[in-house]
Amino acid sequence: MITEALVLSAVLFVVGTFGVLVRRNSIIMFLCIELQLNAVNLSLVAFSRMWGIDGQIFVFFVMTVAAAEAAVGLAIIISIFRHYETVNVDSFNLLKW
Amino acid sequence: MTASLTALVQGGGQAAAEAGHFEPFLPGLVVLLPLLGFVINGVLALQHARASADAVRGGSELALGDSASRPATHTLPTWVGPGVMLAAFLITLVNFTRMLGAHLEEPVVVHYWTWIATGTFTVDAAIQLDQLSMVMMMVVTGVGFLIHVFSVGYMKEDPGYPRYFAYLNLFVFFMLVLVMGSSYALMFVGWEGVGLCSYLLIGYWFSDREKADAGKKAFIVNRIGDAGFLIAMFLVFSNFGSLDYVPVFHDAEGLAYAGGLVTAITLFFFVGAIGKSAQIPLYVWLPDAMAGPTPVSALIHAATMVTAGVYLVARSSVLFALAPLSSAVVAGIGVFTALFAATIALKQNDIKKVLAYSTVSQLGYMFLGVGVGAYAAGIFHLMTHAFFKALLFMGSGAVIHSMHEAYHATHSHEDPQDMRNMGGLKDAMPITWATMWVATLAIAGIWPFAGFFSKDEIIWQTAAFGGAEGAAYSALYSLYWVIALAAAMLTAFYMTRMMVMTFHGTNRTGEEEKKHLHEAPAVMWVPLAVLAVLSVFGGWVNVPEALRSAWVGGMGILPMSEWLHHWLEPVTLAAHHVQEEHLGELAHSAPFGGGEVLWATISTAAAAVVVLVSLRVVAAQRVVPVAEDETELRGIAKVLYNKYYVDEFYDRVVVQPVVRFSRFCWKVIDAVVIDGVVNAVGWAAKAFGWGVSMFQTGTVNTYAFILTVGVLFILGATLL
Amino acid sequence: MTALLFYVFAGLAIGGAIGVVMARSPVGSLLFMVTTLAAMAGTFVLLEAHFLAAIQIIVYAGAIMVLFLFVIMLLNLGHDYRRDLKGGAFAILSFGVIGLIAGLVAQQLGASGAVSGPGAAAIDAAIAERGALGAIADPLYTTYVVPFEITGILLLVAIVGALVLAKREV
Amino acid sequence: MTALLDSIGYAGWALHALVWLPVLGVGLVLWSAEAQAKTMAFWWSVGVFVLSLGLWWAFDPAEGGMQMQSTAPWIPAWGVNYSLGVDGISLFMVMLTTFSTSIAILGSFNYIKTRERSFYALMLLLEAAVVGVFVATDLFLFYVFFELTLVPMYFIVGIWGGERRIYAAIKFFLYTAFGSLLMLVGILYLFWKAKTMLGVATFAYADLLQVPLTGTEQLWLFTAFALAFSVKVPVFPLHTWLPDAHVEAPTPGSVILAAVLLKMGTYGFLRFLLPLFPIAAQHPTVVTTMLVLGVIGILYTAWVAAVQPDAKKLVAYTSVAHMGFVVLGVFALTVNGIQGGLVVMISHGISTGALFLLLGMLYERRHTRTIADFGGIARVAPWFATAFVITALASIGLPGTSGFVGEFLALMGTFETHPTIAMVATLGVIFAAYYMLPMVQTVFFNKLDKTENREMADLTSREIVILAPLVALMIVIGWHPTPVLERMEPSVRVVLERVEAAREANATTTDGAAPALAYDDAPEGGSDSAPEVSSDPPTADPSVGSLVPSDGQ
Repeated sequence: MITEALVLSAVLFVVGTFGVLVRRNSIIMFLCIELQLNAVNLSLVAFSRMWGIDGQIFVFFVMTVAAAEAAVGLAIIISIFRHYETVNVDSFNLLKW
Repeated sequence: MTASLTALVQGGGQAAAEAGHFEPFLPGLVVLLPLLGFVINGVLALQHARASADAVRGGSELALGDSASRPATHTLPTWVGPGVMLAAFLITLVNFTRMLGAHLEEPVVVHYWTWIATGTFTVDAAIQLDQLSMVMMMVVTGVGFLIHVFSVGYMKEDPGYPRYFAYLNLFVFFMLVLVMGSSYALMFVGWEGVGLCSYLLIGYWFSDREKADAGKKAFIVNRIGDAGFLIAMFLVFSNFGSLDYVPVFHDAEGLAYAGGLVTAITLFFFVGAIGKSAQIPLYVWLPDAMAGPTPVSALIHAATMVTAGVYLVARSSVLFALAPLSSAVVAGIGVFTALFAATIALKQNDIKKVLAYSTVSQLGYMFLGVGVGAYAAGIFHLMTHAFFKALLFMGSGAVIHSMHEAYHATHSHEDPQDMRNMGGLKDAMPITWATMWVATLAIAGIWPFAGFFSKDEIIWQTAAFGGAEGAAYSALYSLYWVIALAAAMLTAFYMTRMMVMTFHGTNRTGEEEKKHLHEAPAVMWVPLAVLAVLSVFGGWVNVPEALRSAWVGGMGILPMSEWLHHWLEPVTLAAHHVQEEHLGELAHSAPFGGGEVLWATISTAAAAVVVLVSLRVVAAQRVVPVAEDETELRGIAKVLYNKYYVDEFYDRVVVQPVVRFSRFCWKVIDAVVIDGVVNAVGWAAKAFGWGVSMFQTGTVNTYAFILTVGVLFILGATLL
Repeated sequence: MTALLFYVFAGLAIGGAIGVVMARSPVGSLLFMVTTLAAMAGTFVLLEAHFLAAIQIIVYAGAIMVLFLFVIMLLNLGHDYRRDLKGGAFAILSFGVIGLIAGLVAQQLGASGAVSGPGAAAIDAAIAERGALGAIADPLYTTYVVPFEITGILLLVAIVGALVLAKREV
Repeated sequence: MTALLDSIGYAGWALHALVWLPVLGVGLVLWSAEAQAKTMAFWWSVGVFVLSLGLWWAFDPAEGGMQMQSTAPWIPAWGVNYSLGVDGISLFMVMLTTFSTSIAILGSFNYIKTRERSFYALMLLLEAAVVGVFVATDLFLFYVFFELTLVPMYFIVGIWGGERRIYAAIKFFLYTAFGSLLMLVGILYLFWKAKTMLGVATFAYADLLQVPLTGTEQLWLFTAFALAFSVKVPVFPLHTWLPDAHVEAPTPGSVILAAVLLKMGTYGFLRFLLPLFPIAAQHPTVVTTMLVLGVIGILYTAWVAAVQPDAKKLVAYTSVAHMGFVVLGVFALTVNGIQGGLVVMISHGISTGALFLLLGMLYERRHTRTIADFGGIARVAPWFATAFVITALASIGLPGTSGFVGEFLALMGTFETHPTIAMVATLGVIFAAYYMLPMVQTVFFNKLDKTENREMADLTSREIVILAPLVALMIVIGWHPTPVLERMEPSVRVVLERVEAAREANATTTDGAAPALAYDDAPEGGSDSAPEVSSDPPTADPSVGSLVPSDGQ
């Protein structure tokens, strides 16, 4: 049971990562990051079946952080959108050489 | 140091035990007095220079005013400069008389302080008193004193008066260090020191570019010789473990005759001598050195400094006697220089240039003398030459002085040194004329003037040496002998030519100027007179034994047969031993037969004939002042007039290439090659950075991707 | 029975995840996301993490996703699908890299085989003793109280920050 | 004098004071008012100099090893100690440093117009660092000081320099840093080697001397160290940073650079290269290479100098030529050579320093350094001309000046072992005249034909105060160098005996480790026998012990 859960979380994480890499829409990239977080949550829960309740507590924290991050992140996206009229990350390349 | 200085003043120090009953009298003071004079005059000079500098800054020149109201900076040197020289000369005289009394076999070495002492090398600041250094001291201080006196008159009007005497005293100091030092190292100190003073005095009127250039040329050419001297010293040290004369010459007797080592040492020393004594190929600086004030030419470039090379060879007589090859080279270069310079002198119109080349030629004779093992004869000629050449230069100085004032009075810009502007000066300046004739006859080798005995002995010794049984290259020496005779005849000619063009015939100075021509003041002609006396009788101190009883020896009236020869015996003894051992008996007849007396007669007679003939010939020539002189020289005359184009040759072959190569080193090797590499490294770093910066796409995905790759690597590293 | 349920949920989750990545419009992928979250909540239940499952639905699927939805609506996105999905070498490259990572992980898990530990028993005991909520609340307010408070502060800061960022300059 | 010094326990604290007083001075200068900064810095540095004078009497001339040693643990974990000591080689370098620092500070009164406080602070910091380099007897400490010298110099050139100062500063920094990093590697290797071989973690010079190294190791380490020092010296192909640095640096910067910074390189040769890696140091190939590079340095830079239009650049190149004589003397591996090299270091410090000061004064007056812009200066500034000519003559090694003694001994020492090379090097004497005299002539002689030169002022009293001691030193050392030489000799012998021992051991066994054994059985406290041992034939019982701090007191 635990192993399967871990495998599932691994798959979800991988998919999420792929999403972060290939999508240009910042919001969707954001979603993919959430996906990764959840994958981690899942593995934490799975491990809590082995080592005890602490894993779940950490999941709790992760969710809190995810919430905060979502709030700030989305706020950033909004303010960026105000400047560029788009959320396409390719158009935010001020850091280019 | 201070203790040793006081010792220096008290002439203290500890004289070596084997001093015989010769007690040196304040020898240190002889050296110290000129130095003192230098310090005093130097301070005065600096003071005066400040004043004149302010004047220049004000846009004017500092007026000296008439001789009555001169500032102390111009009155003091008059007494200090010659004064210290007189004192030094008197002290030398005392020592000389004392040494006459004592039969000194070994040199007396007076130590003052340890100059340089490393673990393996020690050289003291010490004075070596022996017959040779004594003769040199006499010449330097004696003639030096006369020239100082002469300078008082000659330089009176010069704004740099104190500076001039400061330099002159400094020169005498270094010259005395050169001749009195007890080791090659100290000799080198004097050697370069006199070079420095000659540099400063040639460029004394430094505002004139040519004069400054001449000084620079003299210094650099001398340095070429000095390099040879240094190498010779290194050789000596690395083989004898010391540079002091006494031990070196003592061990030298153990060296192999004609060995490679001794030959190398002597040849390198001779390189130094060539530079300092203006022999082929390094003579070129001496004629230019005439840019200096004329008394300087008399003191430095005739009487003392340029003879240092001869002194060096005579001092190292043992080494040279052991190296027949080197001796042959010395004699050869000497005699060829004698001829070469004499030919150039034939066509010069500048009176000082004539004398300069004649000096070079006479120095050649001296080297011929020391080259054929007649060290006493070499020194003998050095001495007599000091007398009559100093006289000639100072006489020419008197002439130039008078000419200069004449032209100055009429604001003419003619050249006061060109003999074509002179002529008929004997009416205006009889004393100068008379004394200079004495010197001319002396240098021409007319009996019984000083030059006759010294030069004749050298020529004869050449023949005798070449004819010796064990002599190597004897054919060569016969050639030398012939050349020497020929050069003697040339000497007689060009000197007479000079005298005639200067003093005889009609005056070409110009109507106005003629009135202002005048005899030199007493302060200038008295030294001339003294030297004239010396030029007459100076030669009698060393009448060769063979000539003594003959008429040339004045039927034995002439005293002091071979006195100088015997006097120098202790110094040259070792060398003579070597000669007797390896050469055996010297020849008693010249290559074409005939004994010493015969050839002496022939040479003096021939010289006399040449003088008389050239009196007529030159007088017959029509000479015109420089202004209207447009005679186009042709052929050999042109070549001689242009001194065989040696300077041009050197400029093309040596100077220009060196300069060009220097530029190459700077512009190409340094700036392009080395710095190129350095900067290339810098550029490489930059380029790399630029290339890597390409990863900075600015798009989040790329960064994320790189991050992922990093994760992959870390995972791989940890898991696998 | 549980195993079957788990596979169902897992299938839903993975499907949803792929949907999130592939969906045409932001709204679409958002909805797929919700599906995934719900499916994961299911797996949480199966893993005896009832409380987490609950807040997973309430906080995540409920609050956060709605926030996303609001933003998407606000910005009126979702008309540039073509330009959105990166393709070509980059996509393949990333796929390869990620595939490798996945492979590594999988190989690890395969190597470790079926794992188990004391945790399950402990949790069941705790739940039996204090109920699902108490089991997690107890350590949360004792052992982890400081981090808990800190997360509180974090949330506060996040709210303020979000306000400052999102607010139009006045 | 000695009694007085003993009564105040001078030997105990002198070296520490010499290192740390300047640092304290930095603080004071920064704290003082901008207007007072210069006087404060000057008097402070004079105080340090006066203090350093005591070394002359406190130093025992008969002793070849380190003297006045004191050690305090710094980073015990790595065996790093803060340990100072002075011997015949470093003694004069220390005094030269303190002397030329005060001279340079006095010389910069008119030259430095901006940010005076920071400038003088940096000068004092530089002094502290350089003194530290010369007295450090712990390689770690030495390296720290060695690198520390770069920092103030970098800013002095970079802030108060000429137009291309940034390029020059960076070039200077990178060149030297590159070299010293290699040395760091070498030091660490030695450290590791000592740890494994001797079983002690130590950077102490004396301990590292005991480390047995095979010939190959020595060659590698030698190369690393030699590169670091050769850049500093600078040896021929690595010299191009020097002219740029000198030309751009402000006068005091050039003075310090020429007077002491270059000496750190040759000092390193003597202090580290020869004693630490004797096998490599006496390896024929190595010796020949270094000698040839030295000769090239002498001749090549003389030629380059001769055609420089910029007087300061000319003098900068002559520095390289002079240091060539030092390299020659050091790698002649003879007592005369090394002592000559040391004297050249001193006299070059004095004469070239003076030359840079004079050129600085010239620049302050005319704001140009192009030789062609001058001419006939001697007429308006006779004292200036006199001082310059004397200095120039000392710099080209005229007998009776310090320059001659050094070059003469260096060349003679070289001749003993490598006649041909020495002969070629002797030609440098000619080219010295070839580069110096034309410059002197064009600047001071010839016609005074440029109006702006007519206004040139002569030496002010301050400038006379600066130059007088320098000129006096040139002449005094020229006529009476013995007191200097006799203090160097024992230490020089100590160095040479190590090399000779290595040579002999090498001769007996081809295995490079053999000489290391020879070091091991060297008596720990054998210092007393050090000076007496004659160098020819060199005895195989080297007085390595005398370099061990533990025996000093």
